[in-house]
Amino acid sequence: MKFLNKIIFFYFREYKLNMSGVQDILTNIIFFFVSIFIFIFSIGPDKETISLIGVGIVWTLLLLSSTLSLRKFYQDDFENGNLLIIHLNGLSFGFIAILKTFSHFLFVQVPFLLSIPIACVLLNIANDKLFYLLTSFGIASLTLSCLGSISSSMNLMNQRNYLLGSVIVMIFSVPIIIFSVSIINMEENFNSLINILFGILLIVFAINPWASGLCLKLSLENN
Amino acid sequence: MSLRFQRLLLIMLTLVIILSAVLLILYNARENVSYFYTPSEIDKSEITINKIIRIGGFVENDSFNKISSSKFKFRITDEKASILVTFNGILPDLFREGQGAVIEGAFVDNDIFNATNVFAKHDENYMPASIKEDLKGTGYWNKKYK
Amino acid sequence: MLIVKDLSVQRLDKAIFENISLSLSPRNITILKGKNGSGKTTLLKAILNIIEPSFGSIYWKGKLLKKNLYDFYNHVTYIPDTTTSLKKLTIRDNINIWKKFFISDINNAQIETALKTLKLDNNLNKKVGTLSFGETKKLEFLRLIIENKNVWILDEPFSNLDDDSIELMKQTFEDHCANEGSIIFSSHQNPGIYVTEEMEL
Amino acid sequence: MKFLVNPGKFNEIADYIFKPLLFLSFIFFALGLLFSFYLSPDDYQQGSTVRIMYVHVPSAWLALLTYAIMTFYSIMALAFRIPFGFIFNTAVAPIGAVFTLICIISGSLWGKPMWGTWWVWDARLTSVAILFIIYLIIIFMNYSFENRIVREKVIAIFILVGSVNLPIVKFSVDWWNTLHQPATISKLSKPSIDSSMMTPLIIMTLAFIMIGIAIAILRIKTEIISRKSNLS
Repeated sequence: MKFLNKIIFFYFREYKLNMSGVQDILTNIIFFFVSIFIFIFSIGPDKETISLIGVGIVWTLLLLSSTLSLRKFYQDDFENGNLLIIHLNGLSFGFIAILKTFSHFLFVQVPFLLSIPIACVLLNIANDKLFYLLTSFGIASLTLSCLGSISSSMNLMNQRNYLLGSVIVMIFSVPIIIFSVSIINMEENFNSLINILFGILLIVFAINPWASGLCLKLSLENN
Repeated sequence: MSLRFQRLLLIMLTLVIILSAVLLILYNARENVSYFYTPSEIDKSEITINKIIRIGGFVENDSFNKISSSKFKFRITDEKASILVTFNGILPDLFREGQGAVIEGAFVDNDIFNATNVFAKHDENYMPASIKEDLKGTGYWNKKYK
Repeated sequence: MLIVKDLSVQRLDKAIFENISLSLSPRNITILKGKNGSGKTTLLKAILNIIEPSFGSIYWKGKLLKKNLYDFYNHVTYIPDTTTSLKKLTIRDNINIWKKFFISDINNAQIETALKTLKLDNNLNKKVGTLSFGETKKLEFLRLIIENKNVWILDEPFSNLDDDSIELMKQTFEDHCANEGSIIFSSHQNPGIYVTEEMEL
Repeated sequence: MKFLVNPGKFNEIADYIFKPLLFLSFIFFALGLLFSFYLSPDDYQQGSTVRIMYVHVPSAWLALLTYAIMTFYSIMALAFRIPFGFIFNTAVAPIGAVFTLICIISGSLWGKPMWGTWWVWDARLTSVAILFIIYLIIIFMNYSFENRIVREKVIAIFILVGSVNLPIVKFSVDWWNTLHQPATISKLSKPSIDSSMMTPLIIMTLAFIMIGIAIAILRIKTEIISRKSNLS
């Protein structure tokens, strides 16, 4: 019971923290939309072309905007010592990683999920594809959060090469993109593709607490 | 919940999750990451005109027609179904009748597939050219070697 | 309660400190003195089982610390030399978060008196980021009251504090001691606090 | 076998075998080139182009093998606290990257005449490209961290996470339809390659392995020395 309370109030803390920096989340979304505008302007007014590559654009931009904010994943809590305090309050590093991952999903990815319909209107994506896009991104974004947790915990002590974290997330997200884009192109295989995406999510989710937990401990140990 | 118990819980959770994930993927991954479709996988009734896809199979024997120096017509088959393909361009060296090939392009109508790219596909068998003659001579040539 | 035996920490084959032994029982205050880079923070982190010692062992209530870690963490408050309060939030929010997260049984009246003695009660709705360094430091000490645990481990608690605050801390330390509590803190010099054990690093 | 985990012992053995190894690898390499250019027959299908295989296949095998050994050493280093594993990972990652690059370049040189394209995004080629980028990330990580302890452990963890890619590279041609042909040589069945072409392949593989080991010895020794003098 006490453990459950700790989890609930961990999220209370995350909520307060994210709401105080709500402009950061909004900036992410603005980045997403401005990039869509840029794409539309640079491709030209041809609606056919835009709707053809629209899904790809949405995916690329979602990936980019969620990796650009990766540095905040653990960095603040690591530098001001909160990570240590949370651990001393009786949460193992693995559990902290899981909790943080869900928090990132809730406060960074879900706003994107909500803004996808608007992006679809801008990019002329057919309405019947919206459902597939939303389900695939719903699963894939949690996977991205797990990958983000792994990569940003690895790069806590990396003071030189900030982009490396994004590259790590992007290279491991290749299979996710392949499957989620083929969901939209091959609607008849919907169930089996969703199952594969879900399988990838489960694997990454299982690796996440171990890899991130180890990296967090390591970085705190040598800070 | 003590830290050791959390660890134990995490280990159990990980094992269960990994197991179910592997099962999920193995059950579903087979047909989905294909680089190409085979002709019999293409449902004639559901062809989308002008949608770019890839089809892989063998070039059907006695189907290759040279229309002009860079225009070709042939059929791609997997011994269950076959598709008529037209191609305008340069064919790879390995391309010949009976050879595996992957073509990229789109259906222009329900029967004709217009290829924009043709890739030859070779198999995993390697054998000196002279031996092929010997095998053919003695009748041991396996038809499977394409 | 807490016994540290022949503790050594090495990093890259270089010893940061060697053969440290100390013991902490109720009503004890231990000061770790030493220059910058002498390994005070490292020792505190080793005691908290964050850093793996190369040699030596630590015991908590008669058992090896590693085997009894959860109980130890339930009895210890650690204040690092960084600002753990969230700078974007107000003092009130921070206190609320701490109170809930540490499942504190302290009532509001106690917190209010503490705030009053720390002279923070006027700017409860001010963001922590706008406070002066000394004030944020004092806010950190509020966590000691909120968590309400036996063992206090403090890293450089007296840097940036004015004389009044140090006087206040002195009082707090003595009260805690009288309540069967124990304290370890690191500092490059002793600002006149009554200590039972002095450790030179 | 202690020299595989102990830097001091490794140095001893390495000094002992380095020169003969270099000598042997040159002989094997010369022999392999001779075999693959003059003493092996043309393929019945691909003609002379098949000779690219004698570079392509050994480098591909070694790219995978290097990563597999790095994974093994990462487990050893993290689980059993054997620092030699970290030294090995730092030293050997660029060798694996070079083998992967050779594999990719020779592969596209082979693909152009045979398939009719330099590159396609099928499962095998994509997963090898990802392997290459993973190698690059490992190398870059070596230059991104100030703190050596964190750096080598993070790299080891990254190698473990990245090892998910290994079975995908190996089995992609069996699991999915790819333009790349399935494996010619596998343990379970008789290889579908003629012995006259198998010989140069084996000789070249041995030559590649020996060159790889020789470079690895050099790099590991450098790494050990630079660690002793605390250069990195």
